[in-house]
Order: sequence, then structure tokens, then C-alpha cells
Amino acid sequence: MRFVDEYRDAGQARALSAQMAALCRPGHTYKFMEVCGGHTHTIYKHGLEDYLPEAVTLIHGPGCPVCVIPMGRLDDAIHIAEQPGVIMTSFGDMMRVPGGRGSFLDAKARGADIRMVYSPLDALKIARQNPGRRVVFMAIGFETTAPSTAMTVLRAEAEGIHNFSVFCNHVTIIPAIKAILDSPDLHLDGFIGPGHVSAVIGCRPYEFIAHTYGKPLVVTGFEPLDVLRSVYQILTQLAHGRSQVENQYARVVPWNGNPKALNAISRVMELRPYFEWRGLGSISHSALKMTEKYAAYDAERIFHIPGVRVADPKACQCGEVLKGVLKPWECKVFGTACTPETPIGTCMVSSEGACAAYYNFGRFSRQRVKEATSP
Amino acid sequence: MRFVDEYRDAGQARALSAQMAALCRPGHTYKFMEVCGGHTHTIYKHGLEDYLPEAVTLIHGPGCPVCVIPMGRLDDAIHIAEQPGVIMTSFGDMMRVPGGRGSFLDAKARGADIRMVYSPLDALKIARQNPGRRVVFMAIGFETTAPSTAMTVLRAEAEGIHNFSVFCNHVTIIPAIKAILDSPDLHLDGFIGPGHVSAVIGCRPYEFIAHTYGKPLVVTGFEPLDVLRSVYQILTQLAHGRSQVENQYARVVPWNGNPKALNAISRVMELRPYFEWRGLGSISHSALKMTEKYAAYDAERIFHIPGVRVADPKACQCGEVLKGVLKPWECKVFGTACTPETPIGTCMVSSEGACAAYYNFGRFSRQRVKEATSP
Amino acid sequence: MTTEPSEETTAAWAETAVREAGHLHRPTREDQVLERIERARRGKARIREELITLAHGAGGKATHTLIEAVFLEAFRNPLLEPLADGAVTDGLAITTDSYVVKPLFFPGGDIGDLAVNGTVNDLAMCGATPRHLTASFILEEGLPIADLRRITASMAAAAHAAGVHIVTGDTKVVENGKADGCYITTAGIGALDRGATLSAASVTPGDAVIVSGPIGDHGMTIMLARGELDLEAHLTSDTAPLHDLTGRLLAACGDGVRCLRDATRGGVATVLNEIAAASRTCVVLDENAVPVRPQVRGACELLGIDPLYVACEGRMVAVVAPHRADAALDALRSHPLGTDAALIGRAGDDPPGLVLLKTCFGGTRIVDLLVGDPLPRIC
Amino acid sequence: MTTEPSEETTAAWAETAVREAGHLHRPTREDQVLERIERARRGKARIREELITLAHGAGGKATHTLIEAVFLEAFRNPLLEPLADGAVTDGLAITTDSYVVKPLFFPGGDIGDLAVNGTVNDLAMCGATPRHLTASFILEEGLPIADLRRITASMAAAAHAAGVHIVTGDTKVVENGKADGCYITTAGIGALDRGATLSAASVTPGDAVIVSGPIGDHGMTIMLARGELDLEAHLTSDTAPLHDLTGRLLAACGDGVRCLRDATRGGVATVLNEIAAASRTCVVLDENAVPVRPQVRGACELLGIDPLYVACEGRMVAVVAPHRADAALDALRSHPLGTDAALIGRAGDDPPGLVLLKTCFGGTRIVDLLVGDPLPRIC
Amino acid sequence: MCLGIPGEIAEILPDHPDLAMVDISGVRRAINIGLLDREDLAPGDWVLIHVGFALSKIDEEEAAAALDFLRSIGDPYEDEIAALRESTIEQG
Amino acid sequence: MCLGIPGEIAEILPDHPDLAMVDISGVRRAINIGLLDREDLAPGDWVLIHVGFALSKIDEEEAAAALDFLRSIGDPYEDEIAALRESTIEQG
Ligand code: SF4
Ligand code: SF4
Ligand SMILES: [Mg+2]
Ligand SMILES: [Mg+2]
Ligand SMILES: [Mg+2]
Ligand SMILES: [Mg+2]
Ligand SMILES: [Mg+2]
Ligand SMILES: [Mg+2]
Ligand SMILES: [Mg+2]
Ligand SMILES: [Mg+2]
Ligand SMILES: [Mg+2]
Ligand SMILES: [Mg+2]
Repeated sequence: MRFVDEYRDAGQARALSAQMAALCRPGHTYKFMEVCGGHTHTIYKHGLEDYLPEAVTLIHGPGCPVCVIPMGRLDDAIHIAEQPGVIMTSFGDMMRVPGGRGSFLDAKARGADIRMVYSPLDALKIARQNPGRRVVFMAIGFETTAPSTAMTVLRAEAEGIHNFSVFCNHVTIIPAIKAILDSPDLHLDGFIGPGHVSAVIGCRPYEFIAHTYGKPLVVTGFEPLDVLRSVYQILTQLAHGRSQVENQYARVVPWNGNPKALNAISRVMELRPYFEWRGLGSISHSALKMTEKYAAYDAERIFHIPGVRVADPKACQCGEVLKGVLKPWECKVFGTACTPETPIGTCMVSSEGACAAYYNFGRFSRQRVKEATSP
Repeated sequence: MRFVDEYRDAGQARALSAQMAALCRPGHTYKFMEVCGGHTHTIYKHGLEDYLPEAVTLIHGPGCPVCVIPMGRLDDAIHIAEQPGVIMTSFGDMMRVPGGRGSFLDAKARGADIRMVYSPLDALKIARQNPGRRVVFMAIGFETTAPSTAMTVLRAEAEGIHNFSVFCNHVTIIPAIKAILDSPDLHLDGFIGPGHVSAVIGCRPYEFIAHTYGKPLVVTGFEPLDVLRSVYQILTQLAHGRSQVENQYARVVPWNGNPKALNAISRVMELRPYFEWRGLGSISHSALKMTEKYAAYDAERIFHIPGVRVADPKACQCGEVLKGVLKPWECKVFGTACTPETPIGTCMVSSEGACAAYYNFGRFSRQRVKEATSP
Repeated sequence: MTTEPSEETTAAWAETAVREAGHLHRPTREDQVLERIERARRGKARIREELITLAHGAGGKATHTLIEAVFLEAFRNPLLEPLADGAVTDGLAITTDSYVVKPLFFPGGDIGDLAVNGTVNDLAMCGATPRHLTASFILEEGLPIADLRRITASMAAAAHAAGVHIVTGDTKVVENGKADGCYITTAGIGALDRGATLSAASVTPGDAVIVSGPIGDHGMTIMLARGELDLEAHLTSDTAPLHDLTGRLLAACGDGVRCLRDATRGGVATVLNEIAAASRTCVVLDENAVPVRPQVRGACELLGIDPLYVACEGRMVAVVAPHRADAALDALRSHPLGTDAALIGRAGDDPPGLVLLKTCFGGTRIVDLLVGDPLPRIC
Repeated sequence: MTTEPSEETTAAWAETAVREAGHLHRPTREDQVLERIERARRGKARIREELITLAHGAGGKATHTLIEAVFLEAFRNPLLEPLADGAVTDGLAITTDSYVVKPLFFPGGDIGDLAVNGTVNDLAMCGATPRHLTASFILEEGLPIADLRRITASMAAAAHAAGVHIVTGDTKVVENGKADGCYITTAGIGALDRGATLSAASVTPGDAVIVSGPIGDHGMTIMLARGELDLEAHLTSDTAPLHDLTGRLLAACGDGVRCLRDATRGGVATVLNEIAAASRTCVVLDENAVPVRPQVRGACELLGIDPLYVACEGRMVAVVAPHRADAALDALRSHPLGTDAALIGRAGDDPPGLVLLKTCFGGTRIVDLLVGDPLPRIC
Repeated sequence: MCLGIPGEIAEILPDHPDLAMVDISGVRRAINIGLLDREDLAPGDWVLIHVGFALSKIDEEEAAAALDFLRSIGDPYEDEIAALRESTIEQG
Repeated sequence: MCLGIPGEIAEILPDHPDLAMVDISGVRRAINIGLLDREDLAPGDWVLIHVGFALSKIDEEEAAAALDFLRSIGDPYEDEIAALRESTIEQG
């Protein structure tokens, strides 16, 4: 596959790896956060840690749009799905995520009509095909996904489809990064910046990180060489005492983002005063809701929503994992009480979460495996 | 079973049989019509013909409420059943009867929600349990059944249930008997009168048959000895040159019928100017419809009904069978093209129809069977 | 009394026939029509419908037509051809059935023991000793796992009682609204170690027709358990494994046993029609001899249904040679599952392929295959 | 270049490991945690859910838990215990599967040939020659009879191709909305006449892991054929009977063949996890060696699905002794159904019970059982 | 037409104005008695049931009279047949 | 987060204002291109696809430049490794 396979070359990875090792100051350790769950996934799926200098630790950030949805919010969605005549539509990612009353899959088993879609446009199509039903799209995702939801609402409006609405859970990445940067117990040396969010918002919004907080940030693609190259670039900045926003992913990310996409969002949505993030707590201006003008497409307004808040379980140490204070396996419940089948904390709920990725892909002793797989 | 088993005694049947033979005038033959399909069923199910004098032939009349529904009327019912949100309810008898577009069972197979009920009250219960659906009761039957439908509508009104309606196909027996008496090619010597209709209308309405047409009529119960006794009574009247209305079934039928039941009918229903009977054609004032006052419970008013008329097939010789001109097996298509699985004419559509009863229960040579079953 | 009734017009034929001469019989015009009809009925099965309806699953005419016109037509081979309870080959009997009962739990049993007993019984009807079962589940999402545990527990108990193991299985889950809680398909393998060669075709005029107990309990229990009819009665399903009962019968009567059939879907009437058709005999039943519980009869009368068509899950029809009838009844009655066994009729020779009933009233009528399920005849 | 990377921090371990000394290994704290987790995973299966969900039918962890905690718990016996493709006893292999595919007809096949091939394959995986099939149908009222004819025709053709007969069957019809057109359950009996003793438990470190062809064709074809994703591709199901291929393999390698598994529900990854768990070996795969068609890969990338978990219906995993690997590949490749057979990995000894993947990128990761179906990871 | 079955009233249901529990050979169903006079009915009475409604109260006297008639012609005849049969056997 | 996959535009669909048929390794889907400038797109162009929308047109020059950089450090290293390996074999 073009624009994919070129970035999976093991030979070049070995070369980068050697270069990176050379960039590390002896005796020094480095902690970089990949904000985006997509990167976490890439790192584990390709076994990328085998190429990282020992001195470099990657901290898996909060950028998994599935993981950050608070349980109460999912309970609200299930409540909507259980109303008579409703068809709830959702990306596959969300189906197995447990709320306080189980997951979408559980609700479906209890009888709710919940369907998986690939695109919000598919949800709209279902609405078109089922005029007697009320079709709700469970909208999740960062700025990457919000424009698609917005475009779908605009299309519903243009076509005069009135049995379609959006349960809007879109979140914005900058306030979350800022919340992490402001937390006292955190030590980070740089950021692997989210590639696809940046395709929409561009690179400028990160500049405060480089300027105010003095941390390098490299906007990064999702193939393994993209990530390695990005680590290489951060290490280079650090070696040269720089802190800048760089764009490793220029083939996809224009420096100024996608103005049409930003425009679509702003036509249909506006910032919420605050939104609760699972594992991180309430963050102000960190999420989007439908505007008054599109109230007719706003499931939050159409349906009476209980709005129950479910506290994160006590055993959960996700906050520490998200900030890099603990490694996933250092959490007391990791792998025993907390597994992908029965997640306790947010980092376990989707395969992009730090704990789930480590559990699914990295749950083995690298030392022993080296022995097992050596020819 | 009390009031059942006493009337199934073979010994007493043999005695009655002997008495009847004695009542027959030598060289004379007798044709009696059992108006009611229930009697037809009894006659075949119990093998009652084995007890009849050779001179007596029973003609199976039009009194099967299922058989007389014209195909177009069933198509209308299926049309209603196929409207969105509708639950059609029907007695089991009606489920397999074919209209122009197949039967209720076929429509159900195509996706319509059609349910079998034992009582119209069960249909009302379904309406109560499914407030979001529109429940229609396919009302069929003679005066016996009409009061139950009427009572159910009155109860729906009392309970304020608004998602229940009746597709009214109730018919009245007297006009049908009169139509048969008036047909030129018919020769009948007496009538076995319908027992359960008479439990509602009483015995008086038949008096014109005895007085104007000079034919004996005996209101008759449904056990085999009831029917034999009734034939005996008719033969007795004929032997004595009498023609009267007699009530063989006095344990159930009061001479004046059931005033409460008649009242229930008249509160909710009124006579139609005319109604088409399958096999007999249009008969004036022979059926009931909902009154204006109960329009809200009248499926005929609530739903747009195509009202298609489907002509009886050409091959059909039901008219002749119903009048006793032909025996069922004398019809050209009997048992080959016309069977209970693929009925062509009305007499084959329900097990109470003359042809179906003969096909299902009597389709064997009595002479050969005598040899086969003799000890 | 002076007028002895003529033989033609009264039921006295039963007595007078004794005095009658030979079997000389000149066909009337009615006979000719009936003959034509029988020829039409024996012709190749043809499906006229375009869609599957519930009738195709009821065990009656529609089912037979579907099986002959579609399944047998497509799969035809000598083992399948007899369309018996199972296939018999190489010393083995093989059978399968799917179970789709609603409700899943009912007085006297549940879908689990039904699925085990039903397949054990089909093996038993082949004259085999049941050995191994397979069990395949189609579960509807939303089925309570507690229900599934209850079902598997009764399967295990039923298997234990029948001396078989469930040796392999499969599980599929379908979406809500694509099943009805739980469907189970069992297949079974039995050893043909009882020396019996059973077949419906071997039934011969004169043979005795026996039923192992009261009929219709299962079907009526299910009908009532659905709750739609709002009827209540103390009735329980007769579901039971019959391999031990058949073992005892075969031990007592050896090859005097012609044919065994469990009277499931379609009831005793359907089984007897299959036997009459396969053997070209005429089965003549005595309505008075057919054991039916009062409650089953009451519900049947109320609904206008004939108990002969109501399903059993622990009753069988056995056809035995005339001289073994008493031994057969003794053997059956000595077993707890056969205490009410009854001789209900005989095979005759004419008219071939028909089942006739001498009614309790002394008349005679046909007991034909139904098209589909027995529908309540209410109005 | 002056700084050769340290063995700890680069993927150069593949080379440097050659030069390494013995297997001395001091467990770190992470190792201890991992050990605790493995113990927890090996513990008795427990179901936490109250209701059946689709995950229980997907073939992954939830299915395994359900089978062990409910079915095995209730039915436990020595033949069932290995939970293999079929049970093996008295020279016979016995298997069953239910088929619930949607749509009923798809590029390359339909539910009919699937139901025959699937059961033929399970027998073949036992090392048996398929002999007899049973077929039980659950039909939804409203199914066009023409569709049923198409299905039975392809069953007949598939049975003919596999040299088996459908010797007995059953048909049930359920109400509209209680099935999805047609469900088929087949059971199969095979003769263990090939002299092979196959079991997942017999897999030994060093054994070669072979797959008989490109993976994921069936699953992806079905996903596309549903039309919900609006994806188009020239893809056809790989449904095929593998008995002939296994016959050739067994003839060539004799008891060098340890274990055969058709990679159906849950795909190659699930089968390998079962093998690793049963044999307590560590299966190490080479991602570069796993054959995947470009369209399957394209669709997988688009949906965020790993092809290792996508179902095949005509591919198998064969584990063979090291010295028979070449012979096995030759035998498979000489057969039309095995032309693209590939050696995709090896069994190792540590960590036991895990499947590891050497990624195309040179890294290593676990390939675990999924909880349920692979869900698209889109956003 | 119109299947009607006799059933025995087991109980007039107190909470429902028009319902009685009726027994048919051990099978029970709540039957609507709104078409009859409630005061006229008591447990032990028999009614004719049609589609869930009691259509008529069964008149025991009329029933007994009808049976008496049947017996009046049936019994002598049966005696005669029995005599005939015996004489046949003696002949045979 | 936010799975994005490159695909090649096969055809701009004429009847639908915002749709293009896009090819991903032989798999085709109609993709909404309403977030990009239509005039800017032609068959043969590559776009990044996310949840059914083209989010970005892939810049081939940037892609080439990035690959050039990777090769610039990768290739010499690979040569060195190959040399090292050979010398190891010679030794061994
Ligand atoms: S193991 Fe579970 S609770 Fe612990 S940090 Fe990870 S996700 Fe949170
Ligand atoms: S055989 Fe059919 S067409 Fe002929 S009279 Fe009877 S019902 Fe009518
Ligand atoms: Mg059977
Ligand atoms: Mg069977
Ligand atoms: Mg069976
Ligand atoms: Mg299986
Ligand atoms: Mg359901
Ligand atoms: Mg298998
Ligand atoms: Mg199997
Ligand atoms: Mg299988
Ligand atoms: Mg069967
Ligand atoms: Mg359906």
C-alpha cells in the first residue's frame, strides 16, 4: 500500500534507532508523551519499543476519544438507545466500552437497536431508510472527526431529514494537553503531536507548548517510521536545546490545517463551558456541543437525558499512568481485576488506551522473548 | 365430558337409526340441509352417515362463517394487516383461507404481524399491551359470534382503548337460508337448524320456513346424537305431514334466544344493505357493520381499503353442491385441482365446508371400508 | 321390534359383515373418483407456494412436500430415501433434529431435555442403542446465561439418564430478533446392536398398532404454557427417553416388531399416515382405544383440535406382528414409560395408504395428514 | 558509523542473539506481574456477564469462557474435553456446527456449501475421511423457496465434491423475526482411516507452523457482502472442502503432522492461541510470511482490523515436525487448494501459551485472543 | 359454525364484573359472563362457551329430558340386539 | 486517535456533488470530498480518508522529501550492517 508500506521498513528503523541512541545524552532519561491513541496503537502493534533507546520512555497520553468518554455519558447514550423507536448508531470502537450499566453491546443484548456504522453518513442513510424511526448518531472523536459529524448534520438539513440527531461527545485536544502540562506531578520532555487532529487544526495551536512550556512537539504520522522519525526529531531539538513545533507529517498536515473542516465545525457546534474527561476530570472548554440553531439535530435536547455521573472506581490508577508516573503494569489491578474484558479504568477500555495496548500487544517479558524468538 | 359424552353413545345411535328407517316411506328419498358448518363437521367427524337411512341425504349448507367470506374481503384484511404498525388478529379458522393474494399465513410469511386469538377479548388485550401499535380484529361469524365482538368493542370504549378496531364481517343466517329456499333448482325436505346461532336469536325467526315454505326445521345441537335425533324429528314431522319449528337443543337454546346478546349487537352494529357471500353472491341485509357511533372502532373507516372484488373461479361448482344438486365428489375439480391445500371453491376452504369435510373425513369407499374394517 | 335395519344404512354392518360372502366389489362412480384422487396424491410432490410458511414446519402435508420436493430431490441417496427417524448404515444409526420450542421452559421439561430425549428417541426408533450426541446451539443475544445453565443442566441430566455423552458441539450467537432465545440442534449416533430390522414398509395387514401411553401431553402443555390462550391445567410434557422401553420391547418380541415411530410433530395421526403410506396398508384405529388424558381432551374440545395430531415427546407407535401383540403390550406395560400402553388399531389391506378411524360413535372416517399445524377451529 | 547500538535498545537483537550465551534470565518486577497475570488467565473460566452477547459467538475469549464455564462444565466427558474440531472415538470422528451467515448468498458461495464444507473440514482436521453428513434446517417463514432450492443445490454439489452423502435431516420453521432466513446445522461422521493421531497438545518447540493459503478471504467477503460498509472489492469466499488437502499432507508427512485446524471464526490468530494454550508452547509468527491478499489487507487497514482475526472457510493451519516442514509445504502446494501455502512461524518454548508476532517492522508483539468479534477501530 | 363447549363454573371472579373461572375437563379459563344474568349463575352451573364468552346457561332439566327420550328408544333396542346376537352364536 | 488511511481517487462521481470513488488496495468506496477543494482533486490523487470523508489531500512532494531523509540515514547504515555481517561470517 502506497504511503503505508514505505513507512514500515525495518532497515531504516534500525538506522534511525542507531541515530537516536547517539542523540541521547549519557546518563540522561527522556519521557515523551504521544498524545494520541493512534500512536499508542502504532507503537504496540509494530513493537516499536524494540527500536527506542533505553533512555527514552514513551508516555501514552489521553488522546483516545473512546477512553475519555465518562461512564455517565455512555449511560445517557444507552438511555437514549432504549427509548421506543430509536436506532442508535455508533462507530465500532465504542461498542464494547462499559458504562455504569454495561456497554452498547450489553444494551443491544437487552434489546436496544444499536448499529455499528463506518461513517456518520451511514447513520444518516439509516435515518433516510427508516422514516418511522428516530436515528441517533453517537458522535465521538477529536477535531479529526467533528467535521464529518458537522458535514452530516448539514446534509441532513439540506435533505430535510428530520429523524436524525447527534449525541455530541466531540472533544478538543488542546485543553487536554494543557491540563496535563499543568498537573504538578508530571515530568515530560516533549510531545509526539497528533497527526490527524492536526490535519484539521494545523500546527499553530501547539505553539504555546513550545513557547510557554518550553517542550518540543512534533506533529507525527501514524506509521511506525513516522513515530521513530518524530522521536528522532524531538531528541534532536533537545540535543540542540531547541523547543519548537515541527511537522513530521507534512504529507498530510498543512501548517494551517483544513479551513473548510474548521468552518463546518463552527457552523454546527460550539464549545461547552466544561466537559468531564474520564480519568482526567472536568476540563473547561474541552468539548463541543450542537449550537442552538441545530437544536433539532441535538439528541441532548430532543431526548430527556438522566445525566447521571458515575465516579471513576477507587482502584483506578489511570491518572498516574496517563501522566507517566506509573507504567501500566505497575497499577495494582492491571491484568487481573482490570483487563480489556473487564476494564476498570479508562486506559483499558479501547485498544488505543495505554493499559489495553500494553496488555494486548506488549504483555510479555522482552528479555525472555528475545531468547524465544532468536533464530 | 358432561353434556358431550352422553350424546355420543353408539348403542342409542343404532336404535335411532332403526327408528328412522321405519319412518321413511318406501321408494321415497329425503334431502335435508344442515345449514350450519358445525353440523357438517359433526356428521363427518363421527362418521354419522353410517347411521342414516339410505333414503336420507344430508345437504351441507352455507353456514360456515369462514367459507362465506369473499376473497376480496380477505384481500382487504391483508391490506390492513400490511399497514405499518398494524397487528391483525384472527381466529385460527381464518388463517389458512386463501384470498386473491394468498392467506393470512402467507401474508404473515411475507412479514405482516398477524396473530391468532381465541377470543376477541384476547385481541383487545394485545391492544392494551401494545399501545404503540394499531390492533385490528378480523371479526367473522354469525349471530353466535357477533355479540362477543360487540361486547369487546363496548369494553374497549369503557376502558378508553383507542388503538383497537374491528374489521367487521359478521353475517346473519336468515337471509342466507331464504336465498337458498328461493333458488329455483333446489329440492329440500327439511332443515337441521343451527344450534348456536339460535342460542342468540332463538327459534322464532325460522317460523317463516315452516309456515311460508312448508319445510320442517329442527334447531339442533352439535353432538352426533343431537343430529340423529334431529333427523328423526324431521322424518317424524314429514311422516305426520307436519312442518314446524322444533327445538331439539333446548338444553342450550331458549325459545326466545339471548336478549342481552341481541342488545349488545344492536348497540354496536347495524345491517348492511347488502353483502357478498362467497359461492352465493350478493344477499341483501345479510351482514352487519359497525354503526356511525362506533366509527372510531371500525377498521373499514380507519383504514383506506381497496375493496377489490375477486370473482369466484370458473371451475367452481360450489353453488350446485351448496344446493344439493351435486355431491362434493361430483364436482370436476374435487380432490385433484381443488383440495384443502389449494381450495378453488368456498366449500373447500375450511374443515366445515362440505367438500373439505368430505375430502378430509369421508374420502373413501364405504363399501370397501366395510370389508376392510369388518372383524 | 320388527324392522331389522338394512346393512347398508346402519352401523350394524359390523355384525352383519361377519355373515357376508367374499370380497367382491364393483367400483361405483364415486370409487372411480376416489381412485383418481389417490393417484393424484401418490404423484410426485410439487410445491406450489413461493415462500416458506409455518405449515412447512408442522410435520404434515406441507412438510412432507417440502422434504420430498426440495431436500430429497437435492440430496437423494439410498440412506436418506426411507425418510425415517434416522439413517441406518454400517451397524450405526444416525439422526439429527433441531429444537425450537417456545417457551424454553415448560411444565415437565425444557428445550434441553427435549433436545436430548428427541434424538435419543429417534435412535431408539431405529432399533439402536444411543451412544454419542452432538449439540449445537444458536443463541439469541440477550439470553440470560442463567437460562443457558438451566438448559445445559437438564441436557446433562437427560444424557446421563439415557446413558449417552455429548461429545462435541458448537455455539453461534445471533442478533436480538434473529432467534427466540435458544435453538438447539442435536445429532446422535447409535449402535444397531439389538438385532432388529425395523421399517415402516414392512408393516403387513393384520399387524397390531400400539401406542405406548396417553397422547398429546407435550403439545398441549406447550400450547398452554405459551399463555396466549389463557388456559390453565395440570398438564406436563411427556418428554422422556424411550431407548430403554424400545430395548425391552425388542427383547420381548424380537423381529415381531415391524416398525417404531415416536409420535412427535404431527402426533400419532401423522406417524400412522407415514406408516400406511410406506407399507401400502390401511391402518384402522379404534377411537375408544386411544388413550387421551381428560385435560388434553378438554383443551382439544375447547379449541376444536383433534388430539391425534397433537405432539408427544415421550410416546411411540409400535407396529407388531399379530401374534406378538400381547407380548408387546406386556413388555411395554412392565416399563414405567409404558404403563398405559394400548392396542389402538390394526393394519388392514384396503384402501391402501389410508388411516381410518372407527369413531367412538361407531362411524368411520379418514384420519389424513394435516396441511400444517392443527389450527384452532373456534368459530 | 561509530556507535553500534546496544543490544538492549535496538532490534539488532535478532542478529546479536546468535552470539548470546545460555538462557539465564532473572525475573524483573515486570516479569513477576506478568507471571501473576498468566496464572490468573489459566485459572478456571468464569462468566461475569448475565446475558449472552454477540461476543460469546465470535470465537474469541468470550466464546472460550462460555464453552468452558457452561458447556464443558455441564457435559464434561473425555471425548468432549479436548474441545477440538470434533470428537474422536472407536475409529470415528464426529463433529457438528451451526451456520448462521448473513447474507445467505455471497461471492464464492452460500450458506449451503459453507455448511457442508465446514463440517467436512472439521472431520478432515481430525485426520478423518468424511463419510456421512446430517443436515438440520431452521427456516424463517417468508424464506423464498427458490432460495432454499439454491441452498440445497449447493449443499448437494459440495457434498458430492467431498464424497459424502447427507443421510438424514430435519426441518423446523420459525416465525418471521425469529431467524434470519435460514440456519443450517450439519453434523458429520468420518472414518479415522488415515493413521494419523492429531492433537494440539502434541505440538512441540521447533515445530513448523504452516498456513495453507491467503487468510481472511471469507470473513472480509462476508463483511463486504453485507453492504453496510459500502465497500466494493473483487473478493470471494475461500469456502472449500479440505479433506483432500489433508489427505495429501498426511500421506506425505505421516505422523510428522502434529495438529490441523481450520481457521474459521476468530481466524488464524484464534487457532494459534488454542494450539499454544493446549501445547504450552510459544508460537512465534513472522508477519512478513503470512499470506494476505491486497484487497483483504486494504479493507482491514480501512477498518482498523487485523487480518489474523478474520475468518477463513477453506484455509487451515498445520503444525508439523521441523524435519517435515518442507515435505509438508511441497505436499500442500501440489494441491489446488494449497498453492499459496506458507510457513508462517515456529513453535518455541517460552513464554508458554502465548502467540507472538515478529512484525513486518521488526518488532515483537503478542497476538492474543480477542474478547469478541474484531470491531472496526475507526475513530 | 361456532364451536360451543360446555363448561362448569368453578368460581365467579369477585374483582371482575363479568368474569367467571370455568372448568372444561380439568382445563380452566376465565370466561366472560356478560351475556348472561349474573344473579342467575353460581358455581356448579354449566354454561356453553364460545370464543371466551358464556353464550347460554345449560338447562339441566331439558338435558335430562332429552337423554330420557334417547334412552327410551335406545335401551329396548339394545336388549333386542343382545338377544339376536345370542341366538346367532347359538346357531353358529 | 482517528484512523486515517490513504486512498487513491479513481473517479470524481459526477452526479453527487461531494463524492469520489476512492481505491484502497483494490477496495473501493464512495468517499465524501466536501472537506477539500473539488477543483484541486483529480483521479490519481491520493487523499487521507477518515470515517468516510477525505480529510486531506496527500502532498506527494512532502512525502518524497520525508522518504529521502529516511533513506539518507537508512541506506548507509544498511550497507554498514551488511559489511559487518559479512565480516562476522568470515570470522565464523
Ligand atoms: S490497569 Fe486499569 S485501573 Fe489500572 S491504570 Fe490501567 S486502566 Fe487504569
Ligand atoms: S370441489 Fe372445490 S370447486 Fe368443486 S364444489 Fe367443492 S369446493 Fe367448490
Ligand atoms: Mg422421530
Ligand atoms: Mg431425527
Ligand atoms: Mg425427531
Ligand atoms: Mg464449531
Ligand atoms: Mg426475541
Ligand atoms: Mg474447525
Ligand atoms: Mg465442529
Ligand atoms: Mg467448524
Ligand atoms: Mg426430525
Ligand atoms: Mg427477518
